[in-house]
Amino acid sequence: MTALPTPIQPAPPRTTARAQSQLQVAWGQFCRNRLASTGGVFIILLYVLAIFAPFVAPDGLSNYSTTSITRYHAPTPLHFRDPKTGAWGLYVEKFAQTMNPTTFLQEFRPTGEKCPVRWFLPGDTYRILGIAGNLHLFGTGNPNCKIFLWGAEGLGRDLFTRTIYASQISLTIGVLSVLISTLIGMVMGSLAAYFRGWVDNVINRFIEVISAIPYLFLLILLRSLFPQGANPILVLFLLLCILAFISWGDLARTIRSQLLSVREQDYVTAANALGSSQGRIMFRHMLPSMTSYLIVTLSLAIPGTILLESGLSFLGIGAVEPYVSWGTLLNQTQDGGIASITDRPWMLIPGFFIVFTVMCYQLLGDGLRDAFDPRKRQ
Amino acid sequence: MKTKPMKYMLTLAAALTLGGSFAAPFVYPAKWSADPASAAKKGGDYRESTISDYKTINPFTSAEARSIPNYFMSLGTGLFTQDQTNDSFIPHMAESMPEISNSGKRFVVKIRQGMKFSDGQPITADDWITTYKIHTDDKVGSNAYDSFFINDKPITVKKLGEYTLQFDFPQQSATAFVTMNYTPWPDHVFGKAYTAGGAEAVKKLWGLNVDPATVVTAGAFTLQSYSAGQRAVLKRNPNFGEWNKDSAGVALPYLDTVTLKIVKDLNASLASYLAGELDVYGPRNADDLAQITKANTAGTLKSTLIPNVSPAASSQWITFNWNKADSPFKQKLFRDVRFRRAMSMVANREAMVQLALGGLGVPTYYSVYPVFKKYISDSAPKYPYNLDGASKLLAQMGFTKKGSDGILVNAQGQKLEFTMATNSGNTTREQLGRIFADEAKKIGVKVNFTPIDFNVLVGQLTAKGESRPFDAILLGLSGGDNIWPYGANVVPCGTNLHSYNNPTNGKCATAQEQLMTKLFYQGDSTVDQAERQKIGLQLLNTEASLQPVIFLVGGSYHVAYNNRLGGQAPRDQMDSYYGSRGIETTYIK
Amino acid sequence: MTAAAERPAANTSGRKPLPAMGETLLEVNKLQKFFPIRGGLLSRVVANVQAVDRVSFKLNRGEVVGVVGESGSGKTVMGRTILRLLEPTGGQVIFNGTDITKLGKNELRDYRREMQVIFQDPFASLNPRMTVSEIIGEALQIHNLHPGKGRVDRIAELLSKVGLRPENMGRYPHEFSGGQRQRIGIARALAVDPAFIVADEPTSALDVSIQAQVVNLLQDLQEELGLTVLFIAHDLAVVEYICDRIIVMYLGKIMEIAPSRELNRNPKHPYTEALLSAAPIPDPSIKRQRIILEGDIPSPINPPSGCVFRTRCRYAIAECAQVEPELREVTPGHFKACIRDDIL
Amino acid sequence: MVTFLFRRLLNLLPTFLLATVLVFSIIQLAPGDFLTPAKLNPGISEQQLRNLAEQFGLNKPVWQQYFQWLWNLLHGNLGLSFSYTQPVLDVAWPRVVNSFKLVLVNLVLFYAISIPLGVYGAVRQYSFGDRISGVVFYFLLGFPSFFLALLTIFGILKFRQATGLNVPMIGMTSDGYDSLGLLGKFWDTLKHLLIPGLVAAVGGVAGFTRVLRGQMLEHLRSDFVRTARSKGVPEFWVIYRHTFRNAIIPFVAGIGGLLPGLIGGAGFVEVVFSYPGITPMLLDAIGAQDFYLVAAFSILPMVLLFLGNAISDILLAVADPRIRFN
Repeated sequence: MTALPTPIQPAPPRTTARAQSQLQVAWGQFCRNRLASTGGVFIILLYVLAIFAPFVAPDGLSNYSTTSITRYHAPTPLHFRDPKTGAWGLYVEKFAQTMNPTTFLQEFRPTGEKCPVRWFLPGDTYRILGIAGNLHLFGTGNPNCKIFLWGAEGLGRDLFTRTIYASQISLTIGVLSVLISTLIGMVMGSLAAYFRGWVDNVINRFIEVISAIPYLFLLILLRSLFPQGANPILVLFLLLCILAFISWGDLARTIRSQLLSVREQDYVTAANALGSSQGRIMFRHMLPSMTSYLIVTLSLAIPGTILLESGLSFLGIGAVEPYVSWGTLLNQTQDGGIASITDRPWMLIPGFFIVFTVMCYQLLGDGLRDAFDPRKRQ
Repeated sequence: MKTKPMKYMLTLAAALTLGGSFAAPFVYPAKWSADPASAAKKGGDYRESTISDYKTINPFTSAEARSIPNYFMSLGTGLFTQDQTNDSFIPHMAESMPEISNSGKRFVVKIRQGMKFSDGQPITADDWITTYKIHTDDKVGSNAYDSFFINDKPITVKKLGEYTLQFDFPQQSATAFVTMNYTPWPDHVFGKAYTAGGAEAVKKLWGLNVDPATVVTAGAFTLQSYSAGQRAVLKRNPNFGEWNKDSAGVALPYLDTVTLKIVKDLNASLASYLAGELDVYGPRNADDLAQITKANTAGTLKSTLIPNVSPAASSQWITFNWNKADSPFKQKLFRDVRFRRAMSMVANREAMVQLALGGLGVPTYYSVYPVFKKYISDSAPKYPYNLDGASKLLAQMGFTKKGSDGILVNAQGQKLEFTMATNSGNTTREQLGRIFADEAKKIGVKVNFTPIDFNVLVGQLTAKGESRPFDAILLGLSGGDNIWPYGANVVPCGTNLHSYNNPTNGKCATAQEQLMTKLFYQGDSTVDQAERQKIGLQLLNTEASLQPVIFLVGGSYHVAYNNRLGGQAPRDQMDSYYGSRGIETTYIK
Repeated sequence: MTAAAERPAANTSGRKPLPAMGETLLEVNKLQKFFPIRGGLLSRVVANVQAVDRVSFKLNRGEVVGVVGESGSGKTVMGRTILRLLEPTGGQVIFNGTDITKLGKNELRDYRREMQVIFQDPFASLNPRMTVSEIIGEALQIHNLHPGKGRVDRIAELLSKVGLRPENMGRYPHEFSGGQRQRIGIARALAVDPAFIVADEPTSALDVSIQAQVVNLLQDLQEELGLTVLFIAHDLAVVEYICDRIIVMYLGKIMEIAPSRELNRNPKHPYTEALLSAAPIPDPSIKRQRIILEGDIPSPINPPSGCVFRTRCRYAIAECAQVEPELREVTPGHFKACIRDDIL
Repeated sequence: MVTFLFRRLLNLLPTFLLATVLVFSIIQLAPGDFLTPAKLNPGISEQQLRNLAEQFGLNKPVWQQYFQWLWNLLHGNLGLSFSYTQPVLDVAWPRVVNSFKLVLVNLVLFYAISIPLGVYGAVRQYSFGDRISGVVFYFLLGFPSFFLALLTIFGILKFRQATGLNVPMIGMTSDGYDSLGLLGKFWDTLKHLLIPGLVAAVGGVAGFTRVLRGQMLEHLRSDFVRTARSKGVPEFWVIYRHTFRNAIIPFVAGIGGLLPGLIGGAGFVEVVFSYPGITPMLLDAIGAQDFYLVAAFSILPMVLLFLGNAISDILLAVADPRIRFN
């Protein structure tokens, strides 16, 4: 990694005649920040993977067998060449499970049967963006001889399949909820800062009141109010939205205090002197000064809800069967305790997806913040 | 106020007349321990963990079974004790077995003389009387309240002499010895408070911030210290050893202290055990067994692991709601015995044991826990996994066709679909439900399985009325004894946990239920064990053929302890009911 | 000078014709601005910061009038109150025959076109997130001037007028030096084609070498456009250089008003005398001159009775504490607020 | 200042009442009550359930319970914990003290790590160290705290098994704590606090560091800093006096929120490390529907938030002279 020097002296007026728009400048700036753009690229990749999850996954979300037990099946090694015949070709071996009565570990031994890996083969049906299909990127076509790329979980379902299916929920559920709470926080904070007086007073008192709500209780209460037949994903989403409705307090407070500072700036007075309307002063002058703060806040809040969802799963009110999120998968790992780490480390993979996504979002947000702020450009 | 001086005078008199010649102490039988008494050493600290904080030291407000007052400070108390080799009762704080009269309803018990509380005060009949009075005061809210009533009729306890008690039962009771076995608490502490300030004064005593010096027990241990949310330390009651000896005549208990550590969950508890910080741990599953085996093999831990000691004393089951006035179709369905038998055939118990219990468990078919072998007969009807059989039964009920979605429909076009709930956060139950739902799907039965909040679930389960709010619930029960292993609020119609049928008037819906209710009360009032077992088997048969509740699987009970411990029970006496050791006879090598 | 005195016809639509050159454009009448200090249980006003107290003067069209005084004398507050950027506590500001203190929001917006402000700090007064063309264009947009393509031309014209290259209109303020930024600020003020400008210490935050350039620019523009300017400064030298008349303020009150030259040569008020004596040589390279006066400036919350300057006045007599001196004309065009005629 | 605070207190009253009603109704509306689990006990009779409901006042109408509670509250009585059958304050206070210790250690570690990192990241923007610390702490931020704590416990266990060193794993004190001397007690507790304190701190470090870095950068590029530099002010002084002090203003505004957090415990970390703080007790209380204990834990942070806000208003006025009490 090379350190880029950052000149502190004022930039001399450049000679290019055409001025770039703020967005173009920011974009160029963002692209130059390699860490941030890498984070951004990975985020996009994750979302693409989530959309095409049913196609990329070799198996259906909830497929397992009650006769050929694959509980905590270890990842199956991929072989390229048959050592006996010397023939080339990708294949996996079929494994049989036994419980070792002295170590109490599940053991998988190859049965000698070979299952060639095939590409673009038909399998479980699914819908992607409303289009039905049954093609899968890879697989063996034999339900008793699956490819467990990342092993299997407690019921013997393919963890690779479940992890990428889970990304659909983990990557989307939080975003809207964050947007809602940010929007409310922004509007409330701005109103308080601009009008001050009784508006400020009422908003502040309101924040104090809602800060007293015991969130956990509220969530449990709300969860129980939904009819049992309701779609659990819809319920989860509504819960997060309601959380958003009551969690804008801190943001509003910070925005208020920041804006109170901005309000005293000469450029706001100047706009006033030009006869700007109050709305114009708010949206054209005061709020844009919050961009950098908001982007950083958003970039912290979106992964924050990914973490929040996993926390809810820890309490049993997150995504529930038959749906999965990274949080529910990680919660299964947590339930397994130390054994999850020593005996079946592949169960940690969903956890690292959470970690990785959160990290990418952070780097992205960091880069965007630097890029949007004219004073921090390289 | 009157009783107090009297008691002191009498104590003095007793001491004068009897001198040092007390009645013989109670000797813990050598056969209860795997190690010879001569191997035992005195002293040391025994370390155990608990996953929920202790709530109080007060025995009258304490609710949990393994709480400090109800378990650890009560160790070695009770008029009688159950001999784990043959389940029979032998006298402990009583001098001898009681005189029984009034056709088995009156028990006159002579109390062993010379017993002292930890503060040196003698233990006399007054202590039992006071304890009884406080437990039965509904303003105290004691958890033992119910045990002093049979069918709402009270059991009375009378003092016949300083060392003689008389128990009068309203009817014969199989569990009379269990009832009489309550721990006496000092009259000079609780009796005094109760006379002065009533129930409120009793409730105020012995909270968690009590001065340990003021805590007085009759049992083997008394409180040394409690630090909030961290640990409680118990110390030996020096007076206990005067009337409790091992077979070599050494005063019990051997241990100096018992340290009870509070941890948040069993994973933390396992980690502590693996690090050698705990002396015992109850392995839950194959994972725990594997971890302990690994540490033992690697030599990082020196401990003994006994897997599959016995089936666990608990059950997992699915109940169907017979009170669905709002949906006549479902009500008819759930009340049809063929449907319930078919559902039992859908339950793939082998797969459940393999997948949800990691291979360590047994299929169950009856409400009696498999550990109570005396009350189980293999001749009772069973409906094991058989998808074809299930399909046939459903076809008999008119479900012959499958719709386009693969779900069975009858001639009226009604779909065979229901909702099943369990409490969220219990992985094993969630897996059991998943397997059940997935198997059902194979024969065209759609089960919408959802884990919901525990309290909501219990609310639905115990709801009363013609239209109760659930279709099916998957849940488990634990508790109960090996004397009469049927629950008083489970079997009889109209009780709280008669979960499948609980209408407003509490009436039975079937003749079998009526018979079961009758048999329950009959068994409950039968003192003779063999006779009781016979009634029990009849009840088992009736229940199994009615299949009101479908039993699934039972886990296994495993024992693990650090090798520095000695004095555990012989292997053949260990089970999930009696446990693996008496702490009184446990020692540190 | 005279050629530029009349407004271009294109921009006069809907605007009230201005008085002739030399006629009264702005009349400030007993203008007051207090900042309340609240306290106690019920947030009652317990005291006031008397930033501007009953100030009266007149400005003629095309005239440049300087305002001088120490820091804290209320110059800036007065400037902003005249423009109604701060709401006056009392008094009147009559601009071109209309009392603007009584105007509603919408009516006031029309008058915003006529009166503009140039700020002291060129760094804080430009929105760092807007380009130069957005900053200058905003004024045009608000008042819907030069819609469509003409707007860019107008911005370019304004930029060249203040001595900046029109190519720079796409840049952000941080890319310019302090002097350049102040020119942008001036261009913004001129964009709406105002008749009256409050220049609030426009040079005090600039490097000495730049100050002269900006002052010259302002002077050129004033002459070219026939502007009426209220020039606030604490530097008597600058004020004398460009102003026709000078107002001397102390603790929210006017001490003396006189034509530049007259004031310099023949100050009638002890405070003016003190100011002048502290600045013996008009030298633009001296950025901040400390005016040597005994004691500190009193608190505006609790100003001295009578003459507010008496606590530091070397001519003060007992009577000064009782009588509040009126601003009166001592010689034609020369006003002072001092009861003693026997001095100076 | 005193009247200022008193006025805020008056302002708080309606807020407080509204909040208590809200808290109370949410807790009441939640399904079941303290006695629900008892219903699953095969041995408990309905008579007994009725007795207990009477005991705890659970059979009274909700509004009566509320006013009773409010009346008690005015007399400084927070009610009785159902599961402990003791006054709430007696039960909760030791936990508050324990949590306070952990949070104190946590905060010290938190600022000791994040302030230097944030300042470094701004002063040496885009340097190798800046990038690495960003990546590492974003990586740590991504761990759900319950998961990170599991990994940590596993790590300590392996470390102990490998080295035989007695590194504290869970809890707040060692077994023989009571027999230790004063200094020994202090050291024993500190030993137990360090690891959970660190685990609780790293989650937040990334966020704070990046925001602080951003604020620092904003001020570092500003002209008054440039002016200060050109005046020859020493670099340390530029960073500390001219940049850092301005950069922390938004955080000073947030200090109000910190106070409830200070007493509010370190959350899940307490749970996983079996630390006897507030959170495990609160979770238990919620699980058991131990009504007045939950209510106390909801009201207490609100009172602290009020105090915290008052403090941050004062600090803000000190840090930023443009804001005055009016």
